[in-house]
Amino acid sequence: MTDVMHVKQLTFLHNEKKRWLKRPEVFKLGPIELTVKRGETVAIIGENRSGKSLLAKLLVGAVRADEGEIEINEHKYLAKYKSKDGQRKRTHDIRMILQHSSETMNPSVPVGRILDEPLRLNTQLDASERKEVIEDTLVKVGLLREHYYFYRNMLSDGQQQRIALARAIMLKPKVLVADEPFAALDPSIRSQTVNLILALQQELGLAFIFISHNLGIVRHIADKVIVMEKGQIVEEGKTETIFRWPQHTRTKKLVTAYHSLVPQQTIR
Amino acid sequence: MIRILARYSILFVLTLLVLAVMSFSLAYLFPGDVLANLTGIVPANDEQRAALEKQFRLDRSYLVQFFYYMGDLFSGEWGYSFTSGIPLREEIGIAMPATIELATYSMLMALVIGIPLGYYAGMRCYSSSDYIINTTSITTYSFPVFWFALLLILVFSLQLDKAPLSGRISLLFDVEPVSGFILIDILLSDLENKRLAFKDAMSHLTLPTIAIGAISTASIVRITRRSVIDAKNQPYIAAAMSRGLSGGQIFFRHILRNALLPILPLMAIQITTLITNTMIVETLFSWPGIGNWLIQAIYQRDYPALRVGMLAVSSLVIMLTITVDMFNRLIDPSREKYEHAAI
Amino acid sequence: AKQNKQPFYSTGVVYCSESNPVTFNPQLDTSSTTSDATSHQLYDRLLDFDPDSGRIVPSLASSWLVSDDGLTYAFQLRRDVEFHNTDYFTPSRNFNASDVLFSINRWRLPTHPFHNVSNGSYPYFESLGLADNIANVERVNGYRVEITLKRRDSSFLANLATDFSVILSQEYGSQLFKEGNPSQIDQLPVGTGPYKFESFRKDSYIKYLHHENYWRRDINAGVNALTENIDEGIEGNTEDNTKDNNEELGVANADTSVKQLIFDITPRSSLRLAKLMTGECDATAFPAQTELEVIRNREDLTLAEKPGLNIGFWAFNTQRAPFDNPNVRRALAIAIDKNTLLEAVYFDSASRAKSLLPAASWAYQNDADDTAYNPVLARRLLAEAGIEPGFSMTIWAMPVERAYNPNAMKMAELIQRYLREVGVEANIVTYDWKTFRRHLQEGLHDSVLIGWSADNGDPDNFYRPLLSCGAIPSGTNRAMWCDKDYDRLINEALKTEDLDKRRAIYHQVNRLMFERLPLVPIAHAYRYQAYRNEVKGMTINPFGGVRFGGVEKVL
Amino acid sequence: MPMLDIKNLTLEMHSSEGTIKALDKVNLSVSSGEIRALVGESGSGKSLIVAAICGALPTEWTLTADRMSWNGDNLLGMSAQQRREVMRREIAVVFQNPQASLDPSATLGEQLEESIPSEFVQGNWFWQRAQHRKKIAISTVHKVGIKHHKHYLSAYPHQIPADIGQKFMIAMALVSQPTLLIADDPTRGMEPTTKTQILKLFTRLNQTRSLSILFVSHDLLAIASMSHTMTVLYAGQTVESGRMKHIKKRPLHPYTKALLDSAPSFRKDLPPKSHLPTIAGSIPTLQHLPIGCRLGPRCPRAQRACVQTPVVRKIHDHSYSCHFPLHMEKL
Amino acid sequence: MPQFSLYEEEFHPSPWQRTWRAFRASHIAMAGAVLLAIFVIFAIFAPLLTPYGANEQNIDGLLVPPSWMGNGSISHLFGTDSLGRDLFTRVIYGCRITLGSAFITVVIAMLIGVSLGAFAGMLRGVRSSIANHFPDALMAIPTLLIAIIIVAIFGTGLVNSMWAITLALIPQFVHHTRSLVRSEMKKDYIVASKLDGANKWQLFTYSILPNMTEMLVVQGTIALSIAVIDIAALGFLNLGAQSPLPELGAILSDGLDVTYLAPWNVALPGMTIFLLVLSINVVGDGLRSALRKRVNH
Ligand SMILES: Nc1ncnc2c1ncn2[C@@H]1O[C@H](COP(=O)(O)OP(=O)(O)OP(=O)(O)O)[C@@H](O)[C@H]1O
Ligand SMILES: Nc1ncnc2c1ncn2[C@@H]1O[C@H](COP(=O)(O)OP(=O)(O)OP(=O)(O)O)[C@@H](O)[C@H]1O
Ligand SMILES: [Mg+2]
Ligand SMILES: [Mg+2]
Repeated sequence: MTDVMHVKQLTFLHNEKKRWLKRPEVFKLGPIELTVKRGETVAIIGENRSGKSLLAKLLVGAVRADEGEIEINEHKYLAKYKSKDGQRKRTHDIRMILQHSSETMNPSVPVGRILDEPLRLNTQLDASERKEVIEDTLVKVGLLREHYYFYRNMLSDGQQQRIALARAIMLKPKVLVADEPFAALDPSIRSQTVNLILALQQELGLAFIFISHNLGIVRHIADKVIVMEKGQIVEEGKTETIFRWPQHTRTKKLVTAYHSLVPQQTIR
Repeated sequence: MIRILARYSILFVLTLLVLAVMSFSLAYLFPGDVLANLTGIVPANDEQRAALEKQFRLDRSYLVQFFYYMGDLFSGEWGYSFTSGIPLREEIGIAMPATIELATYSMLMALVIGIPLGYYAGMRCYSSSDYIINTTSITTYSFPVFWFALLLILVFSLQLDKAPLSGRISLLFDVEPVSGFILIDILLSDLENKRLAFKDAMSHLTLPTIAIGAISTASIVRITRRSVIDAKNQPYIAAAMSRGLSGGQIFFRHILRNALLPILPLMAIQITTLITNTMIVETLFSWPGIGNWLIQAIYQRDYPALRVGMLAVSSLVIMLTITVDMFNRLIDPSREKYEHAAI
Repeated sequence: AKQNKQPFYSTGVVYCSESNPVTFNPQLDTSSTTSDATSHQLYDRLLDFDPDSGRIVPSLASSWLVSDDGLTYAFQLRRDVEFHNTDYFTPSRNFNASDVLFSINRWRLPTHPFHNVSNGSYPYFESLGLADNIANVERVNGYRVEITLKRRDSSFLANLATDFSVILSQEYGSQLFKEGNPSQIDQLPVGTGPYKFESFRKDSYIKYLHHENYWRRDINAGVNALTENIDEGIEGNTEDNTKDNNEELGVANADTSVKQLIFDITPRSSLRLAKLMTGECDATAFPAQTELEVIRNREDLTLAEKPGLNIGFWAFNTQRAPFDNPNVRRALAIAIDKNTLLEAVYFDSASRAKSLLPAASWAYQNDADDTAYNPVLARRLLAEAGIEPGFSMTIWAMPVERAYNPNAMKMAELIQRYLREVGVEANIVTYDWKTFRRHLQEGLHDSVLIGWSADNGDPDNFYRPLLSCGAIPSGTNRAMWCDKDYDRLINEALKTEDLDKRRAIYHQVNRLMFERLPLVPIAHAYRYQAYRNEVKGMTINPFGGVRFGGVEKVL
Repeated sequence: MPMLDIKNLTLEMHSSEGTIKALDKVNLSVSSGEIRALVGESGSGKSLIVAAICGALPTEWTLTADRMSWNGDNLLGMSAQQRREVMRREIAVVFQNPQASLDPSATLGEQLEESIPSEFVQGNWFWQRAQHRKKIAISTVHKVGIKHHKHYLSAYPHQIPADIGQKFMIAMALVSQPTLLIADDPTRGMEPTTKTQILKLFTRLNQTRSLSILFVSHDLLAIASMSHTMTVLYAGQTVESGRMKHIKKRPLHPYTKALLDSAPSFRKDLPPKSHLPTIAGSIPTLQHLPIGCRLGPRCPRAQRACVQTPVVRKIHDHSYSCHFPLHMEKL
Repeated sequence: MPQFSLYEEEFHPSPWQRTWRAFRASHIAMAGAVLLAIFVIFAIFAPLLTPYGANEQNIDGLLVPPSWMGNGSISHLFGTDSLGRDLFTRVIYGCRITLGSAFITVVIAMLIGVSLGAFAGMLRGVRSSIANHFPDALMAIPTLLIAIIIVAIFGTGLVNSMWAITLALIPQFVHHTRSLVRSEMKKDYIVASKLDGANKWQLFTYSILPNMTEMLVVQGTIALSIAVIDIAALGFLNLGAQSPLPELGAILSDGLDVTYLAPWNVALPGMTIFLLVLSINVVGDGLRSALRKRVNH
């Protein structure tokens, strides 16, 4: 497997500009070093407010970093800046599913127009071609072509999650970052989504980075686990290694907590 | 806290500065000769013109002129009215308190009646009493103020002969202006028939106050009602109820405050409407206030009066608005969350 | 309102006047607003008109003598007449001949120290050319004054009785002169009249206080008693008579007389009526014609009515082309239907005007020529004069209400419509009253809707100020018309003592006017005054002017 | 006898588009000292049941039930005063969205102190009482695992992070020492460590003070680790209810089974990255509920009979409503 | 993955359809809408609906009372004014002028205000502070004052009063647009669009503008009622439309001179303004609560 993504010295201090008579909020993240291989699934776990979401946003460029470099597919991005064409290229390479998928859908715009946006902005396709791509993608994520005309309020949570997924994979990225993609979903829909992502990953060769508190799912689908605490990566390793031989206290705590919930019994 | 105060005072000063610039530039914007607009003197010949221009520093750069204009404003040299020849500061000094007095009573009426009524309607929303209050308020709210005032005059002054229709007090009384507020002045004065004068002034106040106040009341009722209903339907009210708090606790601790908070900024906007309405109603009731004065000034194209009058009224209104806004900012804990930017 | 029944409210009379006085010296201004607010409240004149008969009666001059050649007038002045004692002036002496000299010379002599104070224009006297005709004003002794004329002037006494010939205080004048503030004399007035000035706030009120030592303690009684002596018009000495009367009636007057007089300045006539109804005003100026019916129908109001000595007209600026062409003027004149104007604007409370003079005047010509509505002819005349259809002109409509034209704006709109029918586009122009008059005087108008209220019953008071050459600079000749023949005729009339001959000359003038048509006479309005029943002693004065001396208020 | 006993609870919502049965004949009971889990997909009506119990539903909606009693007293028939009394002393609720359930204009401390029933407060003078209130508040806050009480008690709701808000809601519920705690998704989005802390707290309270808990959640792991009984809800209908052990071992309803299968942690045999067994489709919206068994269109075992609403059947204390239940062969 | 499409053909109303349904459900709002529609029809088809010309004087019929009064004439439904002009005609033309100019005013103010507001909302830092607070301060200046100043500079006239009111309305739109844009900008879907590579202009047109329509409709009705009242008020005060122009406020002010003789000259134009404003307010209220219901749903 080849590396698709290299993260070097990614640092974030605080984004709040210093203002007159106002104490800036201080949160330091990083420096982060990270390597992701093609088709690999990486899980980020950690306590609340340890900077997981922030890291995800930094990776895709939703938040500007203070220092560092990200290399995706041999293309280097300075995380500090956001150049126009770099951003466009990055959009092709790395995509994100934000934490609350329902809020990432514009309530006044039908699904078709939402999904149209990445294509319109990043490809040269004309309107009918775009529609075709969108409909194909809708089918791919398990929806119907008719959903093209639906509004947010007509869709269930699971369907909304699928739309978000469709939006993310539309441009055939190399890396997909998802912030707690399963948290808001109920068990049966969650399984569907997990299955869907697994299938897509196989099909497209996606590298998948996701954040989750659900260690069961992490254990099930992740190849690699990253543990974060207070803006730092405190442990990193293969899933089984982390779950069986946790080193750092934070990891130990998390794994113990998980094990204490999972009864050492099996059904049947 | 201090930060907010500082921020608002800067905002206030800057706004005033902008207003002053606007008012300064008005002299050049008014049609006709700048010199004549400023002084009311039409120079007979070029020499006289040159002399006058020198006297009024019209030959200097705009910046210098503005500087002197500001100086004049601060030292109270506001110029003279074309038509009456009286210093403008004196005229505004009489007219402004009259307007403020009327506006204050109307606002008080609106607050005293509007807020409780709005709360009542909001708490009993979708009941028949709420329905009545709501219908009445939207109807009242839709009245053009000048027509409403005319109707009041027709009914209460002319048909029923219940209240006089012009001025602040019968002209027979000679009340010395001290505070500029007629009721206070009467109490301070040494008139022989104070009681009669007070009654007279009250009866003069009634109709204009109602005319302005009714419309403000209606909008306050609407605002309050909406706000109360919104507050009432918030999940935290349901949560508080399920904690078993009593109705009183819920109303006073949770609904009252949360419903009041969004009302305040809207009240700042109400001030503007209130002043506009006051100015219109003044002309109908011949109330010797700033609105009446300004409208007379515009009829007579009294440019110096317009210039300073505009500055005075807008400063007053902006001061009030900013104060209300600041007050709101100070008492509302969650404002900070939504509004970061400020000067 | 009910509380107006409190006794306090009877101590003052509130009069709803229609506008601000321009000055407090009626010598300086011809507008009726100014003279209403000043002439009969603050001042007295040497002579007065009797409100009922219109005859000349003594006032500050208790008697007078006219020489046989009609050139010398000797006036015997009244003693014990006190000037107002106010915050700004305390008189040290009573009225005497110096005050008469001061007052007359102020407008008569350009060299007089006060002549140029307050712009130094005396439109009434200038329009009559009175100053030129006076050869000399001489003080014979402290209480006797002699005036010598250059030419005979049959209207001289009448002119001295008009609102404008008021007597100012010489002592006050010299005091102000010393202080270097002479123009105060016209802003803070001092006179001998029944009320003294207290304060004035523009656009809201004028306050007057009762003059405690007013010489004529009972006006009505005095005036009535005086009338019979005037018949000869030559001599009258009524001092004893007056005194008797005062003694008889004086006692009752002491308390009921009002302590305050207030002019409540209310430009809108509907509002004036409203205030009259609510009792905020006790009397109002110029009730609108539309409101007369309402006033008549109300039991608590009185409507006094008299044919007025006035004329409303439509004057063309004869110094501007094409209005310098009489045919154009004629065309425009016959393009409008005067009867409609009377109906729509005056609500038929006016009579149709044929010439300048109203029917109340002795020189009235019943069979004077009148323009008749004829749009067809009008169109032809216009075509002949080379005026293309679509020609546009301005009609200036005065912004204030006057008895002679209660709604110039509306009249302008009506005329606009008529003119459109003959292919003339009229634009209506209006400004505030002051600017309006200034621009008029500058001759910026094409035509104007305005009018004239006479100050005395003499026909000359119509003909001279309105159309003579001399009246152009003084700003009463709105037609800017200067016609030699016209001036010659009216001058001739003035020299003629014989009324019939004079009448004949005026008829000739009417003929001339009809031919040349500098203005279109429209209406002579009736004069109305509305007041509450509580007010006693109000009289209506055909020469304009309200007077509150002797008015009482009984609740 | 169960403390809280609800039988055939039906909730009808009226809107411009017609009447919707959001809850259809729901049965639920909580006995003394029991932890009952209420599970179901999002939108299945769990929060509505919670709101119905504490009377926080909008009055426009029609709520009917054959029985809805608290310790034998009919909750629906109670006066507002009585109901408030019950809510204050005996039932405590943790609502789903902590941020929205806190008054934004009052500090957390104020809100917590106001929830302390006055009987718990000692002292004769108001300052003593205020002090004692404060003490109670601080100790409760500590109990739920908030350390910086000084900072958080004087903070406004918008100033605190979500997880603190959740803990705070729990503290507010526990401060009145209720006999029944209704917790609506109290651990959503919590990291595993904190979650276990809270769950342990619940379990401890259940054991030491015999606090009954109605635990509403999606989190099957959490439920399985602590609850005694479980009720499964689907689209406003109770599909299965019974002892945790039984259900886990032998779910009778296809939906319950799908639900259990979806949690990978329950199955050691599942190879990593393998497909998880699921039930196809998604929960229907309230506006478009299928007739009969609401799972019908999605159910792998559905047959024609499913257009009829299945009746509740009972095997011991295990009740289910399905025409074609699983595992019946073995019984 | 097989799809069961048992309920696919069901009808899902779009956001606007839902608003309309909720709106329709309220009888009062519908009544207001019908009334407003009548006014709009009056305004649009005034020349077809009126029996006379707006300034057509009928010298023979001065101050004819309305037809329902004893001596009224059926040929003049609302009677005539003091120049014999048919009041019904004038009132209908008045609706046209008052409502029409108010509408134009609001549209212009909206265009300017929304652009400025969007601009201010997307800006950051000091520039944004200035762009934020300046309109707020301007909002405090009473309309009448602005109108007076405009009249002083440019003279009276309907168009000038429209400018004045436009100026007075702009800050409201700026304020609301700005706060809406700011709050929308914080939402996740904007982040998502940004990640799609949208620039600010694209963000605004594709993502924020569709969400703004509701606010614009609601603010538009509020502004419309304010504009109608203000235009009439300025006409009434002789600072706006001038006399022969049949603007409702000016008609009312004309009628004031004959109040006692012909009270209908005051009552009917006043009533018309009132009903016009009332209908706009009722519709606005209805829309607002419909939108609210939709949001709560
Ligand atoms: N753009 C930003 N600028 C400054 N600080 C930020 C920014 N975004 C997040 N933070 C801060 O970073 C910290 C970490 O937040 P983050 O949302 O990454 O936590 P998390 O690990 O995702 O927590 P959770 O598990 O609750 O989602 C928080 O304290 C937050 O205040
Ligand atoms: N105020 C309301 N108006 C209309 N429908 C509502 C309202 N509240 C809830 N609903 C509907 O009732 C159904 C049940 O909602 P509820 O909140 O009980 O679900 P839940 O089971 O608690 O879901 P979750 O696990 O996501 O909390 C949902 O379909 C929801 O759309
Ligand atoms: Mg996060
Ligand atoms: Mg819920």
